[in-house]
Amino acid sequence: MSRHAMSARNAHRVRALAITKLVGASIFLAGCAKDAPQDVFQPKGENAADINNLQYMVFGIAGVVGVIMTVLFVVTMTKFRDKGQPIPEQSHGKPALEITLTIIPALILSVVGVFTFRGVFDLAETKDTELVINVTGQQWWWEYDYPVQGDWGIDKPIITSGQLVMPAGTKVLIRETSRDVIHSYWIPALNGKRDAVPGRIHTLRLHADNPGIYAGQCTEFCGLSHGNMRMEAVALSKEDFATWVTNQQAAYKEPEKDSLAEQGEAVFLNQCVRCHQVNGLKKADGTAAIAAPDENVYAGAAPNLSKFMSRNTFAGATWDLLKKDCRGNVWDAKSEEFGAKYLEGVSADCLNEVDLRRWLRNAPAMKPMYADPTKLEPTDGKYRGMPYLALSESDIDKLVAYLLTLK
Amino acid sequence: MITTGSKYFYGVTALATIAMVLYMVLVNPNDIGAVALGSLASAAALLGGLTSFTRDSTAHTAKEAVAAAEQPAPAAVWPLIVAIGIVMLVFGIATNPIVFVLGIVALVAGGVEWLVQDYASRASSDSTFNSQLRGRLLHPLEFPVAAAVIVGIIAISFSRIMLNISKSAGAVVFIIVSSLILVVGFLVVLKPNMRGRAVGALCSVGAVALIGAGIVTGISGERAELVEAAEEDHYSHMACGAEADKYFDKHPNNAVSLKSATLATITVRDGKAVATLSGLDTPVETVTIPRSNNVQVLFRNMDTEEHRLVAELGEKTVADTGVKEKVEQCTQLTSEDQVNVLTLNIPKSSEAAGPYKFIVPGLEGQEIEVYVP
Amino acid sequence: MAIIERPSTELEVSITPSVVVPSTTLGNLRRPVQSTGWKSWLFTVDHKKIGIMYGVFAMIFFIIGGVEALLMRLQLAAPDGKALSADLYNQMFTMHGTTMVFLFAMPMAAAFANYFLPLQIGARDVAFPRMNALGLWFLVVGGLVLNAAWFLGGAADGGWFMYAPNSGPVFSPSNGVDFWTLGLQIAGLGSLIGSINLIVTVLNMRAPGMTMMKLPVFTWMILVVQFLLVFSLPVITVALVLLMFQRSFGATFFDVAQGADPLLWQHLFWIFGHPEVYVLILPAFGIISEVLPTFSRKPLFGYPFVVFSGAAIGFVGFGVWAHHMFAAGLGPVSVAVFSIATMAIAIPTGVKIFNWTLTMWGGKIWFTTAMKFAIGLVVLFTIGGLSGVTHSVAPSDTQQTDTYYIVAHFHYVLFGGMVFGLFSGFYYWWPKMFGKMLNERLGSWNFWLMFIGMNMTFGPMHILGLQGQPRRMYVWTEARAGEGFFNFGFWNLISSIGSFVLALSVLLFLINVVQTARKGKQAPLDPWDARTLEWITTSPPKEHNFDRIPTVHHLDEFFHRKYVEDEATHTMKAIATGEEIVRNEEANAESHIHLPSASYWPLVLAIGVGVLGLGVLYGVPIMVLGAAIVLLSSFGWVMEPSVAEDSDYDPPAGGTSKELASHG
Amino acid sequence: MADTAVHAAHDVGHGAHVTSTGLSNNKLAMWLFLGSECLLFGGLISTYMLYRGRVANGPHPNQIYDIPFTSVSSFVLLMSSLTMVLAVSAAQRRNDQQTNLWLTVTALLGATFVGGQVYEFTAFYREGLGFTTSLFSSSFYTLTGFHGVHVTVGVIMLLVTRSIIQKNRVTGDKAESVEIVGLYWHFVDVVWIIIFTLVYLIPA
Repeated sequence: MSRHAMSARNAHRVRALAITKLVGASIFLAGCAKDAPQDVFQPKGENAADINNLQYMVFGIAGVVGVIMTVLFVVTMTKFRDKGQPIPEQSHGKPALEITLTIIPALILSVVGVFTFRGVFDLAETKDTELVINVTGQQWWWEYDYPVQGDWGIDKPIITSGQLVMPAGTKVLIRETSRDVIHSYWIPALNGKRDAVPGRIHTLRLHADNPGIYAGQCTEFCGLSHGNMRMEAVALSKEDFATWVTNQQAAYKEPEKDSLAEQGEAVFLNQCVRCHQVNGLKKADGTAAIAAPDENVYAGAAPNLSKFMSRNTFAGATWDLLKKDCRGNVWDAKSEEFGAKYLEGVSADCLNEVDLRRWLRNAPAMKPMYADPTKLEPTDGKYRGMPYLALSESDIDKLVAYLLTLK
Repeated sequence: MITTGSKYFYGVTALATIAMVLYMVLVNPNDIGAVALGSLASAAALLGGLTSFTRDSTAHTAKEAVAAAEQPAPAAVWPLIVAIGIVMLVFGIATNPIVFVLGIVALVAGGVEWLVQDYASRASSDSTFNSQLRGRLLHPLEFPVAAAVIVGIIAISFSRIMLNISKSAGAVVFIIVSSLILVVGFLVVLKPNMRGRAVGALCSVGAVALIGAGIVTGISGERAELVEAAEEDHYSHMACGAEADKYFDKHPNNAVSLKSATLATITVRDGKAVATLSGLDTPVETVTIPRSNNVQVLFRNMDTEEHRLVAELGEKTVADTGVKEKVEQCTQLTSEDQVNVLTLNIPKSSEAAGPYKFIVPGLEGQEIEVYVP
Repeated sequence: MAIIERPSTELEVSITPSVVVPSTTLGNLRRPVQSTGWKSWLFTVDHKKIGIMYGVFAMIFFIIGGVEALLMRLQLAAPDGKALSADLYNQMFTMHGTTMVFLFAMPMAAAFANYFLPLQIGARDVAFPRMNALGLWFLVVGGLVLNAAWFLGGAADGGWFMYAPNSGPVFSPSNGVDFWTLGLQIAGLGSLIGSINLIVTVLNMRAPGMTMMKLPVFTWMILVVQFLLVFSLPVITVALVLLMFQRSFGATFFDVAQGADPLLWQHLFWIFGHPEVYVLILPAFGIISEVLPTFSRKPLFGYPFVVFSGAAIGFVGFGVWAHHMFAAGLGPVSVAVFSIATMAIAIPTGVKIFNWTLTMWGGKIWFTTAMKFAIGLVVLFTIGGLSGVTHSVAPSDTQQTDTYYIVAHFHYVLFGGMVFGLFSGFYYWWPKMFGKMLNERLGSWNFWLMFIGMNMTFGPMHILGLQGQPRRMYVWTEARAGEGFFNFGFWNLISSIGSFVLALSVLLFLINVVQTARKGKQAPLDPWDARTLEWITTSPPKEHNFDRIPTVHHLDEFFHRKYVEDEATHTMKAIATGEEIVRNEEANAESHIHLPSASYWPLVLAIGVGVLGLGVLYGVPIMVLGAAIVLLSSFGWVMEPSVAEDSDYDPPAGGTSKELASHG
Repeated sequence: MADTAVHAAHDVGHGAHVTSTGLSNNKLAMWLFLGSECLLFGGLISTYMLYRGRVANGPHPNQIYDIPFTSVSSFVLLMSSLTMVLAVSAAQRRNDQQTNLWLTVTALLGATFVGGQVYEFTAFYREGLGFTTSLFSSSFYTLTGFHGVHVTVGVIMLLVTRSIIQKNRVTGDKAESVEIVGLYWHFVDVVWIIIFTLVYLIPA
């Protein structure tokens, strides 16, 4: 279907819904609150807007029916309370009225049904996809990988986690799956939720009108730290997205000689690389350091930390890598300035060292995880989540310095 | 209700409990001694409960008791069974746990029957009532347990015979056995004068034959094919051999009941292998597969020749010898217009050794790169 | 044999039972024939006693489930709550849902059904009195097994929906889920037995003249519910069996590495789970369909429409399960079809609301506490129903599902609907069941606190959900809370405060119950000017329910015995009081009434099944023991005559029996 | 396991139950129970149908099914339905001896069927199809195992019915008791025919 026809139809629908939308908006002021990042009434892309139109319609109808029923209840109860009137005629009903009252809701609902039908199929459309991203859920974080797509300059796969980076104004198709239990991917501003089911691949279209950052949260109960499994979708203009792609594919930058960061690299090679891959990192003997999370983590993967500081969050997007005001700078940026600010990544000044250090010191104390080494019998000794590593404070200093170089 | 007999058992319970507590406090709470005393206490409590429940197995009025005592004790097989149970128990400890368990079963069954029999036979002076009483207490347990035992004996004996004889003889034997049962049934109905002993004898012969054959075949073991199968595991699916697997999946479409689980489709058409990703219709040169994730890749053959899809997934070192081995996974040979599925779970990133590959043997020079980030 | 032999003329004299002189005795192995004391309850087969016990157990579990809810609200009152750990919180919401659905709502409905269904159809008891007792004891054993997990390594923590694979042995390593599967299987078996029993009772044991279209609506709704149970429980049983085999015996049903499809569980669960929603709500619909006409002094408006819409809800209820799975990735065709089907089910539900309102329209409304609760149901259920319509629209549902908006929706339906209906039933039928009136003043407080508390607790959840607060999160955070009028902080706090108001209202009810028991005022025979058969007998009813089985000529038989229509004005004028009618029935009492005797076997069988279940977890010997008890008790049952024999009574001491062969 | 109707407690043996529908309570209850059982087996069969091709590294259904053997065992079960009919008709003619005879024959046929299933399971296990081998194996054993347990319970019911008739301990109408056991038995039989068709005959 051509884009022209699509938008024409959308326009038609928007007109058709204008009245109900007004009513709905006035009843459900919930939709107009400020600063609620997961508000379902603030669509920021065409898929979410489609849903929102349906929401306004059905909330509007529900509101009107609700008002009518309330009036009916109040009138009934005041008019017919026992004022000493005689016991009324024992009439058993009026079939004509009954039938009318059955048909009216049926008619209203069939109108809603028609729009719903169209909405469902519109939202399931995948034919005109422009960019595909694989999204994999795992207890309790999301992994994003970008299959090779020459049109977007992606010559080798990009892998990241926590924040989904996508071009604005583009029809992005995410293909969701999971490595362990069912999770659900939900960025309310961009689309409804879709479960990530292990063994299945589900598709969901995301579209953001403008650059910006959109919050989300895993919405299928996925075990202990379900409450700590968040995600953010970052939409960049197409140029900024190209920059981001180039940056992600750039070669590994070794830390400066004799710096704290270089010592941090050694600590990383010693401790972290068991699970966390950093593409291009080499062992002391010059061979590539390849992580083997499948040997240590039950689900078989851990976040890839290449270009770690190009992201703004860590640990399932639950904590920020940016200090509060630096974060505010990014989140509140106008859409034309947003890309530049986001692409700055995390600088040493902006790094939220408090939380990062707390995490390195004792991750399971910060986020409930199945990481008690004495209780790993059901998983054959493998962890679910990051264990306590007993790092010394000086090791943590070194690691923080090293992680800051991963940009 | 505290009856005379139960007083004794309750006393033992109390003493044993006190002794156990003392033992645990003074000696060692985890010792076998504490367990022994505890067991004694609970056993005595159980017996005490039982005796007070059955009112010491005594009758209610003095008059009845006298009358009951005058009744000659009926012959009973239960003491014998209890004795056999004890022997089996002891014997079982030394030899086989199954004998031990059977000993316990015999002991419990014999004990319960004996107890109830004894209680019922002295309940009143009316022997009809006594036997009714016994039935009332024991029939609910005897009937189903006897039925279960019969099912068990038949099922086990019959299955031993079937396991011993050949597959084709099995079906025949099965027909013969069931027809015999039917025929005997009809015979008995049609010949009303062939009742009583004759039927009993017939049934006994049948039962003895079945159990005997069961024991004989059980000892002589299972038929050769089954023994072999258990040892060789020869029904397991073969990996990418040169030939088609004899037992290949004839209807792979049924296995691919989840179209939504498919990550990519590789189609062979006119001698060319083309990959498409689900969700995108344009052909791609590389496939990206998330690591440690079960994914299905569909292989569709549109050529007249048979083909199979092979995934080359690097090398692994065999632990004992240090020899490097290729890691491969493949579909069955797929004929024209057939679909097959390859389920992959790749735990290792392709970062180290470069991309993995899909190849279709017979279509040389065509590789589809597989990235596992 | 416990025959109540009595003269049919002298009525003022209490009936003297015949004296049984047993020739021989079974001692302690006799049947339980006590008519007083704890044994008369434990081994009873009287549907009224069983109904009351259902009620007591359900109330206990209501309190347990309520405490779990309060703990959760305590945790969520402020950001980053510290009251519960993540693990404990997950157990709380799992057990809250499970307890409220299986151990409170279903048994409480069973309590009313057991007590009133035979009375409403003019029967002396249910079709299978011992099976009735068995259903109760299965429920109790199931509930104990479910909750035993708290003390044996932690309760189930996968949510009441227990989605695979998160419920598998790896992802939920504690024993909790094992106890959960066992407990639900046992409780489910109890419900199945109970439902077969009630269906047979309604179909087969109606009083003369009571055609299906003269059945009281409560009985009709219970009948529909029992059919739903008969056909939905086996489906969840299959799911539970598969899960149990996976957890205990290593089966692979939900093992994704083997190629399993996790959606299998969801389909099985919701094919049961959606009819279950109607299992929960229809009994409450039935109760208020009795209460509203009584206190409006008018028959139910459009009785056949209400009955058929109930049946239609039951029928369509089997075809909409996938609307719980709109986000699960079913594909657009299924989603669209189930979306439309879900809208279709809104129509019969709407019909009911119109009918209730039109029942009151033109009536003479008497605002008793029971009536207030009934009207509360109509109002709150309307809100819940309308929010339900908003997520029958599948795309809109993908924004709402698994957020607090859904929590708000189903609590309006289940708390505002079901619980209000049940409370209406308490206040309406209490005088019938116990012969004493619950205090109306306390009742009024109870209602208003519950109404306010309910709206305070669940109303804000609409806002929280639409603001994007997902369910089942053990903490919420400032970072996603927003700052405007609709911020999480304020509304979560209001909701938590509301939950304590709710708790207070339940406490008031309990105080009311205790006060009534201690010094409540004696109830008149017909305190509400009621309409249906259960009132044509004493309060509480005699053990044999009716002195004479009534012959039915009208829907609302009792009302039409009291009133006739004035031809001129079409208003009703009284011709007899309820009291007179009941006395008249007593005067014409039947002389031979046979009632079944109590039995040990239901309780023993239920315990045996419990032991058998624990054997799955704790080893084969325990399983064998359980199986032996089950065999003994089930075949003991088969061979036990339904009525006790002479020898089941105590031996004569000094010439006469110590116990009378009386049940009354 | 059913109680007699309250009204008819003293009419034991006469079968004179006065019910609104005219159907006896016991029979109605058994029909409802069997209706419920249909959904139980429906659920198990659906599970099997979904998983029957998913064999992992274990044997494939086509490799191990022994159709001639299973045909015979299905035949045996069908024959047992015939003898069950004979038992019911004998009971209605109040011929206790023949009733008991046919109940016994039915039970014996049922027991051989169970024996056949024990054989089949053992053979499959030897051939590499363990309960935990694959989705196919788990769902196959669960489905056929559930049916096997139903048959076993049925055999026990038959034999106990036979015993209580012999010892004259039937509490209700004798013919009706036999008929109800018969209903159950026929149901188990019909389910097997469905399983035989769907599981064994339709190729996986």
